[in-house]
Amino acid sequence: MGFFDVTSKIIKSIAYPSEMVPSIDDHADDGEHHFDPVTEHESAKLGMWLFLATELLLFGGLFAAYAIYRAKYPEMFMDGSKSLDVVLGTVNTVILIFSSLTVAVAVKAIQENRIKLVKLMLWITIICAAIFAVNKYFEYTYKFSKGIFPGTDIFYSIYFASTGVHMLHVFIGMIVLGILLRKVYKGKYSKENFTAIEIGGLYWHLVDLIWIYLFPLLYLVG
Amino acid sequence: MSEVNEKNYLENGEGFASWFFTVDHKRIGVMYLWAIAVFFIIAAIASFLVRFEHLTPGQTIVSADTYNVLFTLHGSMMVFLFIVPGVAASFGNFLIPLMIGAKDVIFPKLNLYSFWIYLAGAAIFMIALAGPADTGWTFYTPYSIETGANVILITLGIFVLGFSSILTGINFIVTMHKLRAPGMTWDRLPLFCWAAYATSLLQVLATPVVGITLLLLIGERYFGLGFFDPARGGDPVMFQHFFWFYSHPAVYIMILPAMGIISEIMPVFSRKPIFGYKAIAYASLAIALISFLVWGHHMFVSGQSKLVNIIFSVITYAVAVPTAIKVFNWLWTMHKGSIELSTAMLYSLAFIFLFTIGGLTGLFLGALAADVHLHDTYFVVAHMHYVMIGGTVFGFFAALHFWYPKMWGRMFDEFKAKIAFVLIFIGFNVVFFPQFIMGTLGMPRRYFNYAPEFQSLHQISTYGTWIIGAGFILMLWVLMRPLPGKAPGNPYRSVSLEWSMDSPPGTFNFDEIPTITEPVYNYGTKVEEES
Amino acid sequence: MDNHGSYKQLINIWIFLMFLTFITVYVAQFDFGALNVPIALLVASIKAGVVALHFMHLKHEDGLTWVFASYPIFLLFLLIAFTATDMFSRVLN
Amino acid sequence: MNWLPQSASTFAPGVDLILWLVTIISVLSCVLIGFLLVYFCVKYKRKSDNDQTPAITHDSFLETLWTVIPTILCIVIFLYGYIYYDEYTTTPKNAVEINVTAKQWIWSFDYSNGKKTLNELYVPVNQPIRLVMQSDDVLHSFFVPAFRVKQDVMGNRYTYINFTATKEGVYDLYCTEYCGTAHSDMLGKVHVLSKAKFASWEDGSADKALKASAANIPPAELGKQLYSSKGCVACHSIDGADGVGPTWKGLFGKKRLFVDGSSAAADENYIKESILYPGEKMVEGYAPVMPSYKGLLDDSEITAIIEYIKTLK
Ligand code: HEA
Ligand code: HEA
Ligand code: HEC
Ligand code: CUA
Ligand SMILES: [Cu+2]
Repeated sequence: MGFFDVTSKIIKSIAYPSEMVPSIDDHADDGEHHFDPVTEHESAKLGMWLFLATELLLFGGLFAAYAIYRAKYPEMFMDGSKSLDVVLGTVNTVILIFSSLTVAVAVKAIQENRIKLVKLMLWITIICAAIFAVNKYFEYTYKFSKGIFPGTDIFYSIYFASTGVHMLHVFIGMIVLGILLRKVYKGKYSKENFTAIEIGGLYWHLVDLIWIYLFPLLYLVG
Repeated sequence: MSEVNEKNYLENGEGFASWFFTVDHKRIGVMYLWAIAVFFIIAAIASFLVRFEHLTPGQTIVSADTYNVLFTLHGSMMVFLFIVPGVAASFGNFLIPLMIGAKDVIFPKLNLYSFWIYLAGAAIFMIALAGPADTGWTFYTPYSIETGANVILITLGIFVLGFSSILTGINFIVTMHKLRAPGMTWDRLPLFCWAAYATSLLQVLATPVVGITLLLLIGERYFGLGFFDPARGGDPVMFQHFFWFYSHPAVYIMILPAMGIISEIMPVFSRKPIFGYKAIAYASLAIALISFLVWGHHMFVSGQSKLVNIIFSVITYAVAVPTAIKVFNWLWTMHKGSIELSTAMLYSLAFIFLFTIGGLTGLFLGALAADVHLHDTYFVVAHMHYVMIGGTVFGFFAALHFWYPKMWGRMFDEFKAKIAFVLIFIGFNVVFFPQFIMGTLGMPRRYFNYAPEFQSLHQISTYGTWIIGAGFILMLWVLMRPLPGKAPGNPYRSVSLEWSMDSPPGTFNFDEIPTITEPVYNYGTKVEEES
Repeated sequence: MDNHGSYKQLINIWIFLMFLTFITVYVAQFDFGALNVPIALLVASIKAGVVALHFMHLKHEDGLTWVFASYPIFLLFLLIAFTATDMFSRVLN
Repeated sequence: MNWLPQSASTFAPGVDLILWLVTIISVLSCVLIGFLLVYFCVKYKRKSDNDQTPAITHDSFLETLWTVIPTILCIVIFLYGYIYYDEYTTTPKNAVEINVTAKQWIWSFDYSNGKKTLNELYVPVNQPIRLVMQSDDVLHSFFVPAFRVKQDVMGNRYTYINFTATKEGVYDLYCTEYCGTAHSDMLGKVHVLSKAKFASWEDGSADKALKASAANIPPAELGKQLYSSKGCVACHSIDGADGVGPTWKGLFGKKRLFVDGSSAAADENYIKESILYPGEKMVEGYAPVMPSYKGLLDDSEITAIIEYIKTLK
């Protein structure tokens, strides 16, 4: 294999993970499945829950910093919290919770082979995520225009750091859901084969879960 | 299916791509092995220079700034590129499926991605060598915020490496839950797997915290977030809390796989069942779980409150006990056995002895009043090298020799390997034993310059690196030149599953998934059941 | 396999979540002093619990998944508890 | 060979006791384990390929034994560690306070009588002392091996050390928290003086006597002493090596380039100015970290340093 073959193979395998051809071609008996489907399904879910555990602990550092600095600088947190836009925050909360519902419906629908419903629900989820992102964009730029940046004080640092890391997860979630949607169009999923949608959904719910905590802690408890 | 399995995993496919894109856990394990070996050697060369600099007080070969960079690189490469991913990712990948009777890990592709992510992290780390950090491997703030050196890239590299670590951990945990062969119950699981399981738990649960900490450190440098910066109302001790919340469990990430290796080797060369199987298995888990509770023992003099100091000191001793149990269990496995002193066995015995010294010196450090004196002196340096080299690296070398036939399908020259062992053993002690004395006398660590009264001890320590270096080079030379002829499938007459197939194993490991009917380490003749 | 509940159930749960969100925002207008944070956390935790149990099907998962789902929460608690204890007991020195 | 530093505070014997205790436990454990390792290897050496071995898998008595004994030993060690630590962290009532400020890479000490010293701490013997410490920049750590005390110093709050020196003498002071380039040169001395000597140091008569005796030694010699005692050594080398600050070797008379683009030759006035107002003329390529020595060095001492620099060709 020449240099270009290798490079294109890397790019391809990163862009389309499931289409990657293992070089030991017959290592997997049937292309997709290495192990029996029930084991694979359960393992994927277990693995995802473990991954969610790490995500929770990733935010854990931020929650710990929040807890401590809030106790240390109560006034700063009061003032900072009051300066945040509750309406926008509430709207975003509603949007995220709604998108959680649509994902849950999508997961249910694929198990009943209602492909059309799945497509619709995934589209709605992605659009919700996009609206969330746009709202955040306005929120951030408004803050910047008032001269508030990460580092202005500890409260705003926590605000930007935690919503920023959360935003990153929203984007990753959008990409994941986008890939799933694309594959739904390609007809890859069905009643028999929906693990990917289920674990993608789990990821999206986690994004929602984190926000459920961030919202009151940052916007409301003033 | 068995047509492919007739070819062993080394022969199945040639050329770069057949390795780089493989999803075969054995090949991935071997690739990790090469990668960590390379980083070990680079980091070891840095340590060689660190030691060389100390031949004389003041400047010997490098300037103060270069010295600071050298020990930072040495420490952080050894930790993040060698020892944390090290044994678990290389031997873990190679052995776990073989030991539990599976044809691969549960997520083979994820396994490959983990390796790539490891390489990516390592690459970012390497780019950072242009203007490398000078913070020590602990990156304490506010120095790491203020220094002009390139902290961001190095921490970013470690962040990426962390992902690799997490994904590997998840893979192993799920594999051991879901892919054990029929009859491979938890109480028949080889102890290496138990150790790897405990290690994976730590990797999955501790790593994200250091991940966010390093991200925040990057944010601190970019935006001046201020969490860890006293000048902005932050608290530097909080950084240390976050850092050690990961990095103390990390020391058990380093040692547990090595302990697993020892638990595998002792029964084989004593031809006896491991003594106290359950105790060792549960001790691994206990260590993993309790180790989350002791991180503060690195911060006894950092300005942590007295109350918390006392709590952490108590719990530190609680971790020491399960470890002590393991040591005695290994020892008693030899009792009434039939002992063969192969090279692997020699490394294991050395492990037991040296790790005991390292662990016992941990007891000095856990005692509050004593740590006030010993903290950040060479005593700590000696402690950590006794556990990390005398422990992990010796365990790693034992594994290299023990599974050599299985991995490469050849044998090596035992006699020369034993000479290398003797050199490494002696050299190691010459390097690090004097450091205990230096440290107790008050020689601080991370010191470029030192008072003349320490010179003779420093010199002995430096001479030691020449011995251990020679031993290491000899060991490499021996391992690079296998003896002619194919290795038998089971040269040690081991009863473990991974020896039940050809050496090297076929691509699918087993022609057919085996059914396990006997307890693990089923050696010796049954005697009267003791209570 | 995993096909639990009905669409209607999912929607009911969603309505419940919206209700809780409303409560959170509504309650935030009043000042309960030291209780502000606990109340907010309590409501948030109920919401999170509902999402995890129903949307994420934790209800139907085995014990192992429960362990892996709850252990990190315990660890997070530890991290906060120890660090905070340190921060606020330093006067003892 | 001695493996403990000299012991010169009330805290030291307690620490030494723990060190001895754990050493004895360790040596005994290591001897036991080492002996058994070797003994088993010899006694149970493999004789033939078909050696019969008993399939012993566990032994409750032994296992309990080696769980209980280490547990007890651990508890004992913890308790000792705790008891002496408690003593160390409890401030005696009649303690005299001294303020300590750490800064890259110098220690400065402020005494209640308004005196200020750099890198040299003066304390009376048998008098409980409480150091109230803080840092101007990064973390540092105050460590005096002879007293067995150590404590990190930081920017956002004060930290404390209590000690009572029991023996007159001069003891090493180290910085043990990594703090950058000259971390290993952030050294000092603790002078433990008798009550009488301390009193005369406090009222300045000792200073005068010192000055008087200093008058007898050649200025270049005095400059050399000041070079290490006032902490210049942390940043300036005398052998040409580049440090935090420029080397003093060959400095005198050399052309200096400044950040603002101007330049000057290093004569007596320039050096004096550099010492008193280091921020005025910044040598190119260096950070503005040198502290002002105004009030810390008097004219005759500055002259002595200049004379010393002149000798460094
Ligand atoms: C492989 C890694 C590893 C392992 C396994 C350990 C194991 C232990 N460590 Fe170590 N440690 C490090 C790696 C490791 N450490 C590193 C890298 C640092 C420095 C980091 C830095 O600052 O850069 C460090 C620093 C460190 C400190 C902080 C020192 C300081 O900075 O001031 C402390 C303090 O309590 C400590 C304690 C312990 C203890 C109690 C154990 C225990 O787990 C040991 C248990 C083992 C035994 C007890 C021996 C076997 C038992 C017997 C033979 C029976 C007899 C037993 C009894 C009588 C109890 N270690
Ligand atoms: C896995 C972990 C690991 C390993 C294996 C080692 C291995 C070694 N370390 Fe390690 N060390 C650390 C982890 C490790 N270290 C950490 C975490 C720190 C703390 C860093 C910090 O403070 O931030 C540290 C700090 C540290 C210091 C203290 C520096 C200071 O505080 O100022 C010293 C000093 O002696 C030292 C020496 C050595 C030596 C001599 C070896 C040797 O045993 C290595 C053995 C190998 C060889 C001797 C090399 C073999 C030779 C070659 C491959 C080629 C020969 C080359 C030439 C001829 C040029 N190390
Ligand atoms: C914390 C570090 C530090 C300490 C301590 C320090 N210096 Fe400096 N010194 C510097 C630096 C950096 C420079 C170069 C930048 C400047 O001109 O301020 C410098 C410059 C000088 C110069 C001008 C040198 C030249 O090359 O032009 C003189 C003279 C000098 N120092 C004398 C002293 C004396 C005398 C002492 C002790 C009594 C001392 N310094 C202690 C950091 C230090
Ligand atoms: Cu100051 Cu190290
Ligand atoms: Cu530790």
